Amino acid sequence: MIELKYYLLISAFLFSLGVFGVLTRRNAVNVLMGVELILNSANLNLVAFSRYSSSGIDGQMFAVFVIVVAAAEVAVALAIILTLYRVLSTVNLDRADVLKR
Amino acid sequence: MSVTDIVFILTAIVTVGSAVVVVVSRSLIYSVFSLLFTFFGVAVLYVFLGADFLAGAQVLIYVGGILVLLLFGVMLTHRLYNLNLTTERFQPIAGTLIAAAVFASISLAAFKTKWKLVGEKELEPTTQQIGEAFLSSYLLPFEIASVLLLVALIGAAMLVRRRTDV
Amino acid sequence: MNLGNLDSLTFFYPELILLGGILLVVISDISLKGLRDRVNPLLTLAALLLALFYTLQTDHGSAMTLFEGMLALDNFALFFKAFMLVAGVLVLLGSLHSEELAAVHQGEFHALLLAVTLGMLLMANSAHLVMLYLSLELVSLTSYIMVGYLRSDRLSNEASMKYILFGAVSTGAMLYGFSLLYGMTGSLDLFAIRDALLAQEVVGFNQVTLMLVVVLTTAGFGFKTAAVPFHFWCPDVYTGAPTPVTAFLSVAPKAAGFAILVRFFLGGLSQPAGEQWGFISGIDWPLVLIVVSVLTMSLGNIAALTQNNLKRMLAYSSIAHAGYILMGAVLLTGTGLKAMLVYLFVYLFMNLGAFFVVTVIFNSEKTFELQDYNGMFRRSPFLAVAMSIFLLSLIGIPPFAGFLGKLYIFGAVIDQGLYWFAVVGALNAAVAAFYYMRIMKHMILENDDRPPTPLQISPLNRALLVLLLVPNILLIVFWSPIDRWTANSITLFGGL
Amino acid sequence: MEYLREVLTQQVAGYDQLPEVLQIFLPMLLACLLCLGLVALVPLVAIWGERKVSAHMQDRLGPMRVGGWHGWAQTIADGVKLLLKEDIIPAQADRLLFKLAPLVVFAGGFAAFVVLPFGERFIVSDLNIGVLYIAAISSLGVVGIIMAGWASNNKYALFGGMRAAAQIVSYEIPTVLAILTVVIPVGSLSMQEIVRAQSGSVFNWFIFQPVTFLAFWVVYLGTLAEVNRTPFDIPEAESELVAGYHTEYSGMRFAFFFLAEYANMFLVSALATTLFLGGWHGPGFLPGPVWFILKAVALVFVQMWLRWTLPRLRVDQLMHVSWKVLLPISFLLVLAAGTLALMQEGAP
Amino acid sequence: MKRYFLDIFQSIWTVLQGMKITGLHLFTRSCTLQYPSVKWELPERSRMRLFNKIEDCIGCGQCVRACPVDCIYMTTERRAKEDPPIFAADGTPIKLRVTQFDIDMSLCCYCNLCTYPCPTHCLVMTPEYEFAVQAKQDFLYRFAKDEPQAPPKPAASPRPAGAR
Repeated sequence: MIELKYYLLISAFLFSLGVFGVLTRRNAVNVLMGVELILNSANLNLVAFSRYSSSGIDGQMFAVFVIVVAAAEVAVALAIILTLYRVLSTVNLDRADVLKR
Repeated sequence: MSVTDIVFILTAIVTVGSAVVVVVSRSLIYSVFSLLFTFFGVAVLYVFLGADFLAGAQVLIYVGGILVLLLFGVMLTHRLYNLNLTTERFQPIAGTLIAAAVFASISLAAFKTKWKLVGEKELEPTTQQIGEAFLSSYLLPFEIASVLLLVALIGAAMLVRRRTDV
Repeated sequence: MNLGNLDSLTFFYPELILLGGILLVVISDISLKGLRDRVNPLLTLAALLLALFYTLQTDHGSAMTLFEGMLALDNFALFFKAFMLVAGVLVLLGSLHSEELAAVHQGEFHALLLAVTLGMLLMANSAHLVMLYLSLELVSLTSYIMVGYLRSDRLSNEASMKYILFGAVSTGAMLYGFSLLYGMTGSLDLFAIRDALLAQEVVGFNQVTLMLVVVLTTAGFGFKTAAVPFHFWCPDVYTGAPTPVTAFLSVAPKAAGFAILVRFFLGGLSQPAGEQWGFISGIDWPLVLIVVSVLTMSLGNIAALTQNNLKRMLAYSSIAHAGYILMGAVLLTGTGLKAMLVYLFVYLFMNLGAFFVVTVIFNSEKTFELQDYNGMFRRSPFLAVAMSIFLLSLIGIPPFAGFLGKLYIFGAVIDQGLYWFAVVGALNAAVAAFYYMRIMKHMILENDDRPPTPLQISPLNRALLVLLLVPNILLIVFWSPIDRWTANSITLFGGL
Repeated sequence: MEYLREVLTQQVAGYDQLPEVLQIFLPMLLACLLCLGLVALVPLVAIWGERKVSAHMQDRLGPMRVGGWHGWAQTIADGVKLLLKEDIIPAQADRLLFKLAPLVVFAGGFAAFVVLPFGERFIVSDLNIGVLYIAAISSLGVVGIIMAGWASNNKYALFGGMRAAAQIVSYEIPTVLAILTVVIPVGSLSMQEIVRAQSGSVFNWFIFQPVTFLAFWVVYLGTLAEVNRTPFDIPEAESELVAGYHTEYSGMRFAFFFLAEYANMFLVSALATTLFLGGWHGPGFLPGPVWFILKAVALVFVQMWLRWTLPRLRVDQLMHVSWKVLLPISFLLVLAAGTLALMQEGAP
Repeated sequence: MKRYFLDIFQSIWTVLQGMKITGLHLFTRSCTLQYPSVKWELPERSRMRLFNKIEDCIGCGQCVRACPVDCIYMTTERRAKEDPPIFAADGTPIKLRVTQFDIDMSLCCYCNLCTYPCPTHCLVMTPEYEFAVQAKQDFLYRFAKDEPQAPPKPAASPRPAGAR
């Protein structure tokens, strides 16, 4: 029987990797990948707790909804990124800086 | 160490290792493809946790949907003259420090916290329970999720439409 | 009282109406080719008004949970629901004659507006982490699309991309916080979480973990309310988005963010102790919140000082106002909560008003730059006066409604003996007065050499501005209904 | 797998004296080997069959020489030839992904065989999410195909990969929805449960019931598109894209793609057999597995038949069929199936 | 709307019709010949391999001139007066000794133009089609039997030097 904390450790690692990706990547699609890592880590947590800390399956239910939302979010994000690419011809976040002035 | 432990450790290594590649690799394509292994690794971990339905859903949606979308995103936002889809990095040292701090605090919390623990649970298929929950206690979130998907659908289709008149 | 799925429907009319509205608008957008530009706004307006009617009809009497504990129906939620619907109606009216939106097809805009309103209604109600997350995402996702609505416009796209990336990260962090909370308590229901936390008496390392949870979840709520340090997106997004959308974002989702913040922290993580709530973890949260609040208002005000783009200036000013509103939440008392609600109510009218003047001026002038506002008084006295009233109200000058909000907030703070906090707030208001006055100076005192050509204002926009002016002027006189309503509305389910 | 374990315990002397790890792993290993053998064998037969069917539909004979009767050993000979051929990797290709792609595609096809119920006891693992598992694991193929298209550094390959991805993702939706029409009355995602629900007379097969009859066609068309068969073979349209995503592949790596393609053909037919044609049920004079394979092979035959009947669709027609025809139909079917299930149970 | 359902119905119906046709073809007899074991009987006048009955050839060289690809190489020398007169099968006197009559079949385009002018009908195309060889040189068919009196020109290699 694998203990709960190992799952949490993996999840923590994924979360921090996601944060790292979001902070250091300049490509919008790459940032989205970081976000996916964060969501996956949260999901792993939820499922792990659902097994060890809860009598029901609430955690799994939550995880299902998170997966659904993640799919919708990625679809919208990519639509926005594509639109931006059409106008700007790049998806580099540093070059999307008209607003900074 | 039992067989299960070994498999678990292997899965963990694959998951975490590929996730490292996702955020470290300079090539966008390598990032996306190693994300495949992360998603699979997480799905296997779900199986370990007895969430079989979720593992299936994870692979179906993340690999079949999100990963393909990301791939399309990468390929449609670059002029594909060669294989060099690299991405710039930004303040890697600060990023590493922050990520390390986050990791330290969360893993410390993971080990030190007294989590609420219930006793050993039987590993049993959860598909039916999930289905029933969708139509009883989680009916409202279920419906709201469908509204969310509808909105995402309308919005995404609207945003990428080329013509402005219709 | 906990209601099952079918019984709950009786109390769910507003949301159902909005949902039907979304579908009708989408269908009419597809099928009624010629008529849709006339029918869609009417449908939307009808849905919003009908929902508002049913919201106000709903029995205020007993708090209950709906849909197997997913939603909490209490006066607090009802206040916010009415608030969101009013904001929705006003923004819809303001968007009808906007040149920015006229360039693109608006069928989706109305559907999205209804969807975001639906999401906010649910946000105000949610009593379950799943619902909290879903409704927050519904609002966020819709807002991303609305911000990027001008899809051939570079600013709009850029704003939308920043918004979605920042939003995705912060809601991801919030989700992680939720998951940790779930691990500590084994439940996703807010009240069950509180009971579990109370039962196990958070001590030792769990206290640190709870702190972690609060930090992570605050990322999500802070993102919605645009509180420092989660405000980075705000100026860029507000500048890039179409102005009616900016007006909407600066009011409604912000209010929804506050609603959810109060619901989560007061409903889930604190226990009522007499008039005051106590945070469960036993950490001195008010101090942290005070710091956040002070930082938010100061940063917003100081950054606004140097702006020359009116939209951006108002964006920073709305960050500052988030700081003032947070002052009410800091106190963890009923008075503070009530002050918060009053401030929000007043803020709705004054902020929307200011943004609509900007929209109307953009319609004919195509500019947001402050210099181009020179001589506005000679060109359209009505607009200049209206704008001045909104701005004075935002400062909190006595005859106007903004004063009422500031009065309640500072009153509540002083009531708790936090004099220095009130002083900081007052100083901030003084700083804010400076840049608000600067706009007025440009509009009224400065003249350029161009001959004053009168501005064209459509009758609808004029009527709308008058509609917004009325509460700004009259609320100070007829404040007692507001006082009663908000006093009534601070009853949280499972709270006070 | 349980069956295998039983056989091992009963037939092999001293099996229960083995270390426990081996006792667990040996049946697993054997089952996997069997599956692998099947995945290798099925395409061998299917490719031969395809060549014969194609030939006869064009009034030809096809391969006749190698191995004697009707050239049955032709594919084996071809396989040996492919094995011996030089392995060419284009100089500008992305070497790692280029090598990985055939494996990913093949693994997707192979892994799905695990849940196919060949007979009452002939199933490697009766996962209780069997159908979902197949739907999920087959999406692995898409990623492999894009990987191949990308890594080849060849515009035809890339186009082929992108087209395949768009096509497979689009057709997966109506297919999965139509599969739900079977899952709803059965109440389980397990493949064996679905087969058991069709026991009794032939008329219990889902293809003979109104709603699922229509669903069968949706599933059949959708899966046809998912395995890139004519008329949905634009990803490898030879007249436009040379050979699509595997243009640059040769030798063994090409063989992997080929194996996977034919294994997938069999797989989707077997899936349709399980869901609609009663799986291994059939009149008693033949054993279950034989019935199962016969039915699946019949469906494979229809796929080949269609190939020589229909021209290739254009991309826009392809998307039209998926989103504007199959999707609404499958939604209606799910609705109908749900209503039927409710009516049979009485009031909710 | 009506169109939509009509389209669906039509597509199903036409697919079925097509399948009927292809399905019927499955049962028609195949027309494949199992080549090495079963051979195609070519008609008598098929244009396959060239054959020259050298005994009848009078060395007139008309076939060489007629050949569009110049695949026939011929050298002749006058027969001595004292040699016994010989005649072709149709009675034409043979005045020339054909010392070289080479046809490069690898160049031949099977146009049949060389056979028409042949006055003695000694150059014909045969229905023989199995003349694959291992080496290119073996496609050079040498028909001449007479030894040249004078040393012959160097044997025409498949393509004479200087030819295009």
